Amino acid sequence: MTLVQLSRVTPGVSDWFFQSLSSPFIAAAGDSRLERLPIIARDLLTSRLPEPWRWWLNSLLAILVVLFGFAILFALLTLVERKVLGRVQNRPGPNRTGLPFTKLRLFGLGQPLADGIKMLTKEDIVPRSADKLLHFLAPVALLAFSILTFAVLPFGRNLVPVELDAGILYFFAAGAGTELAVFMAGWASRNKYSLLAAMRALAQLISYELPLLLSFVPVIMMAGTLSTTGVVEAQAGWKFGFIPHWHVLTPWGFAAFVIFMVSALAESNRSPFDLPEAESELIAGHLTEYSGFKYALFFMAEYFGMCALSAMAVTLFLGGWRAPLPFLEIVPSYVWFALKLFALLFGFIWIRATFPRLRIDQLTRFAWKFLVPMALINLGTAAFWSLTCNWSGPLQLARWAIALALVAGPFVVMGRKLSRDYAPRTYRYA
Amino acid sequence: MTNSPIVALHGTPAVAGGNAPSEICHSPLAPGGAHVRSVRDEFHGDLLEVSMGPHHPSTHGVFRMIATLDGETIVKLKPVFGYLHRNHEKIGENTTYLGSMPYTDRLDYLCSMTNNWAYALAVEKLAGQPVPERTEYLRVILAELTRLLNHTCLAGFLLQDTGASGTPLMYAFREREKILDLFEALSGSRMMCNYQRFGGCRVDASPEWLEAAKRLADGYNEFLDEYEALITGNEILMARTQGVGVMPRQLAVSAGITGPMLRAAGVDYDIRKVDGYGVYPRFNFRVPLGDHGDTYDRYMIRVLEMRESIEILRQAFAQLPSGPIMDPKAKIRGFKPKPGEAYGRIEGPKGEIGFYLISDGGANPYRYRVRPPSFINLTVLEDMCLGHSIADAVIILGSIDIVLGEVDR
Amino acid sequence: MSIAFLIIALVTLGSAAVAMSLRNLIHSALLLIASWAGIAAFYLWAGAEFVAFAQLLVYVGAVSMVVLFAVLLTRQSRVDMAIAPDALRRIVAALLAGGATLGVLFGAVVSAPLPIAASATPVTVSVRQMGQELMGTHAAALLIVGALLTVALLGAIILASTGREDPPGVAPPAVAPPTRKTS
Amino acid sequence: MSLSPLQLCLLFSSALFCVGLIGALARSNTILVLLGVELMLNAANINFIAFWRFGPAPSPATGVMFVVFSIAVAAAEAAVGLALVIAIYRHQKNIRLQEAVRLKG
Amino acid sequence: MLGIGLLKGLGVTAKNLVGSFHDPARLVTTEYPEQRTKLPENYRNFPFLVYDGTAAIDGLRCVACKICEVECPPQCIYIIPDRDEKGRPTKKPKVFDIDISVCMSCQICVEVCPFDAIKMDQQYEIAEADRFDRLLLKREALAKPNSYYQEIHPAEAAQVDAMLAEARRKADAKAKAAAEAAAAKAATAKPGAANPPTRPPAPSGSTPATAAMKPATAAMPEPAVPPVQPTQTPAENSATGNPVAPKTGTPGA
Repeated sequence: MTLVQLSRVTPGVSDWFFQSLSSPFIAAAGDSRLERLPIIARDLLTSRLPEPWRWWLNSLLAILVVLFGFAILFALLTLVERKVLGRVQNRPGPNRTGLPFTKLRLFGLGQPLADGIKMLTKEDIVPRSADKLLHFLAPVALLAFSILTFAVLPFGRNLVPVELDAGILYFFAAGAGTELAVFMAGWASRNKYSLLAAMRALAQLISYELPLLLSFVPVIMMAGTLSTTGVVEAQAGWKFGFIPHWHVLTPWGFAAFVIFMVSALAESNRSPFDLPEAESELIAGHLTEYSGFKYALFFMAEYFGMCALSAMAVTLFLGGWRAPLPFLEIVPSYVWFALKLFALLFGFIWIRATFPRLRIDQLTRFAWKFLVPMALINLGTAAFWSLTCNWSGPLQLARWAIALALVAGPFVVMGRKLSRDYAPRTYRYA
Repeated sequence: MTNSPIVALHGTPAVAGGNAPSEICHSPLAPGGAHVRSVRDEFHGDLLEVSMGPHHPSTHGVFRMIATLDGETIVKLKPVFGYLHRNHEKIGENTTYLGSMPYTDRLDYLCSMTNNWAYALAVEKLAGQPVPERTEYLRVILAELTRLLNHTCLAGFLLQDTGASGTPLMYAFREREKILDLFEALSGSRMMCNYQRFGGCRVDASPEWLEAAKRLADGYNEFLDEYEALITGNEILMARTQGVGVMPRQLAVSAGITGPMLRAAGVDYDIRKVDGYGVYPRFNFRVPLGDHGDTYDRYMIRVLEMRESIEILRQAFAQLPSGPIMDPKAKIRGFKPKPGEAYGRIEGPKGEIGFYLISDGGANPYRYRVRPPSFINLTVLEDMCLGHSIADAVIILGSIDIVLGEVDR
Repeated sequence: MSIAFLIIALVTLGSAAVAMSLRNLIHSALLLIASWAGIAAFYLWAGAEFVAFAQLLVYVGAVSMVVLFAVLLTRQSRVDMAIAPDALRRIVAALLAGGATLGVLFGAVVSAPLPIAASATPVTVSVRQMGQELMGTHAAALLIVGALLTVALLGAIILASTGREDPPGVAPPAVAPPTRKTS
Repeated sequence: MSLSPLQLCLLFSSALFCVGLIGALARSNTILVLLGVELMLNAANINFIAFWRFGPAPSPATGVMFVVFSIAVAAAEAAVGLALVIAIYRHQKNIRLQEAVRLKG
Repeated sequence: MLGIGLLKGLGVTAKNLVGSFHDPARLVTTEYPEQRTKLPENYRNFPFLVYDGTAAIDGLRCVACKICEVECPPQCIYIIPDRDEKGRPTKKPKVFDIDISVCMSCQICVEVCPFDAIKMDQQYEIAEADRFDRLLLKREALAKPNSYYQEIHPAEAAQVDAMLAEARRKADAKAKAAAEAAAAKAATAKPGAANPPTRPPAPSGSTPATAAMKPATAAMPEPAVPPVQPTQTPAENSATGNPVAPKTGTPGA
């Protein structure tokens, strides 16, 4: 994973845009060689070049590394997901496909490759009455939007492809396009299932956009910045020398993290919120009329979206690329980032393996009647937390207690209200 | 009668129709009086007709539902079946009595043992054929194992329909495999057992087999506990199933619903108790009843029935006598019952499975008729689905527990 | 002037113009969304980073959804698609009016003695700066906008709600009085 | 004659404005009319940005502030407008503007 | 409280995920081509014809009596009895076809066969590309030696062999007592372990036939029975409730 601050703008590229992207790369004095490995590798490749070219090549390298990294992650993730699902379900999962033309199985590591070949060689079917242009554009747009979101993620110390002042805003602005693409897919297919799925996708994405955005407002409030590196910076340091200052370890941060992850599940159309492609109801939802490579693109975009949202959650709440304990800092930052990312992705898979699916009205109700109020209350909690940041001693305990109550109280009350009509039952016997 | 027969309108506001063309009406198809908004056809834009099936992931085979949707709310649902029709009853009239036995395996292919029993019971009634006691016990053991198998499958399928990514289904199938292994060891086939004979059964159970079956029955509660921990308390499942697909009691009775569906509606009717066929009166077991008649009740009743089945199995293993498994007077070849008619029914896992036979004294039955529980239970599908969303229709169908082999015959 | 601006302008104008002339409402809406995205690109080009992302978030993310929802909810039959007899006249009139306005505006822009900024030193506004402005100078406006948005939200809900007794999305009432519930 | 960047931006915005105007006037579909209005609003926003960026710029952030508020107001307008469209549709079963002449429900 | 049930479910799945790595009960897959589950002895698949001795066609126990053809529910058996030059039936099948694309493995043919000539196979890897030719099994493909039968159904085969030996002993005794031409015929029969009584005449045939029919159905009780214990098995058969029907209709009728 790597790379690259875009270096200072060149005379040849006069647009201010690129200037604003640059922030000088300063390697901290204590950075180990391992830590700086990606930068060193990049400089090895490009340092000889004259300035405008160097800048372009650096950017290109960053893009390529991010794209390849996530493409490989995507391939691995499909396999890991199937393996984990399999293990949860008491079966080994795909373990046959290894190296082609050999008997080596390698625990099924060749499966993504085989899937890819299959997808590429399948016939691309477009329904006759479909809106052909939109039908084609939808997967492309979806993938493009999800790739765009990778631009501002800090993958490690000094490893952020584009340093934007309003990075978080950019992230969600780019992500907002995905719902459009899903709608295009559903509408252009001219299939009733697809159309229903498109409507569902719209309702779902609109509903969950709000708690998603609201949930990280406290983080921005606390960090005082919209830039992703700034947020990571705000989570530096350790309390008592071993408890990291991650946002998730505060009452409001934990609540926000949960809200964020639930909304992220919904935004990336993952179970239990996979209503747009609910296979037991709508065949494959908006993907019903897609086959071959276009289908693979959708699949890829879904996983990219999942990765991007998880990475954002890592950045916002889990301290980004920071090590959890001081002495673990010898492990390079990008490794920590990857570990945290994998942990969250595993959570996605685990949840998928466990839960049944919600219904669309329950889904929207959950968003509007539970998550949004919770996020708003959480905003208040964060404000309280921020106002009381200089309480100490017993007051510190009181601060924790009040903040916890502010989070847990509404959760219990609203949770009870939400599940008012549902309860386990006891049965009588004749 | 505590259930008020009102199916409330809910669902997404997605493609809501106007006030003007819609009206509250009593659906003629819902004698319970389900209030459903009917939308006049002049307003085409608002209604969407979706043909679910026969090729659809969750119609449990080749079943088709033509659903008319208002947004996602079902305003009309027409079940279409017969894609798997294969003249079962006519074939039965053209084969010998014994020759129909393997065909009954194919009715409800999850419960071949109970189908066999019901058919054997009908023929035994027709021919006045006694059955040895050991066989009666074996039949009870196999029927209860079948009930475990069927209800386990149903729990898995239902959860799959609600969108769980295979996990409950796989756990259910893990246990089902064990029962199927037992069936295979006894009858030679996992699903198409063809085990019962008129006046007995085909193979005796060895002590090893009985030991294995006992072990399974003893371990089954553990599996049920795990399964319930996985899913029964799950808020999503409760939200999805409670209050969904309510079947009022009098509708259930008047539509001839039987089995767990009927008991989930709160009607105490279990043929094992009512008829007391076989040696069931000797066992001590309870019949769980639901109060709401919704999908959750139908699911839970089955789970509770499984626990009762385990009790029956334990008692049966303890009481199992030794002795012959075939009545010495029973005939395999040249079986020609004297003219007459008989209806044999048992409490199958899905409901009352019955066979009606008329003999004219020949080698083939003159009339051969099946009372398939899942077909008759399916008739109330529309009444249960109206006013619910399309996602609910899928789980309501799942909770009815149909097997198309039996519905279409 | 950079090529980037020209491309942005062309894409924005082109997609807007085509959107306004298409008969297929979905296509129009999607093209308009492209046009809004083009405007966001213009903001980006002009250095208003925050505004660009806000434009994307609001228009591409939210307004587009509402528009598409509205289009889908008001699906038309074929009859509605036919052009009314007076449509042609109206189109001509609209073109004339629009052309005249365009001419006036162009003339004004070209002939007006506009002050030229010292574009050598591009102004940028950092997010922090904007936040301070919002909470300081424009605090009142911010509050008013907040109130406006809330009122608009409520108004939209009331306008669009069906006025049915049982609004959709409410939990289906428990069918039977829950006789035995434990929790 | 060479145009300054500001002028170019203004020309761009006026062209966009006219496109929106023509659309709003020519089309009878309520949604499209609303979208035309929305485009005109956006054209105005472009002007703010253009003057902020290329104008004499007395206060550095005023133009940007204006646009931010304008976007917020536009969002509100779109929400209410489209809700109105749906109300009209529910009432008269189409969204042709010419038919929405009865100020009566 | 909201979420408890969800957490419980997550716990169950986590337990299974971890358990799948160390608990064989939680990883139940049999990876088929390499691993195979042991088939239970009772496992049945498609019928085959048993022959005694080494000559596949000549040693067939089948006498082409067509009972199975009549009783087969899906009617997948097709038999043409062989005739000698004079047109008399030789009590051998000239054609014995089983269409296993139609066969439903119900085992009724085995149950009704009075001569223990048809048994259920356990061979399940029978997929063929050609539906019309390869799945229509001819006499030659169906014929399998008695040793094969003993191999796949040891307990059942032991009983059948014992029955047949008993029947042959009786037939021999009868033959000796009668001292007819049949005795010579019986004497010339191959000294194979389980040579069937070669087509006993209808009146005398009823006993061995019905006796032979039964053990197939009651194989389960004593798997420990060694293959050759001719005297013990019949007794045990009756003890364990062998559904003997001594007066079942005469086989050749």
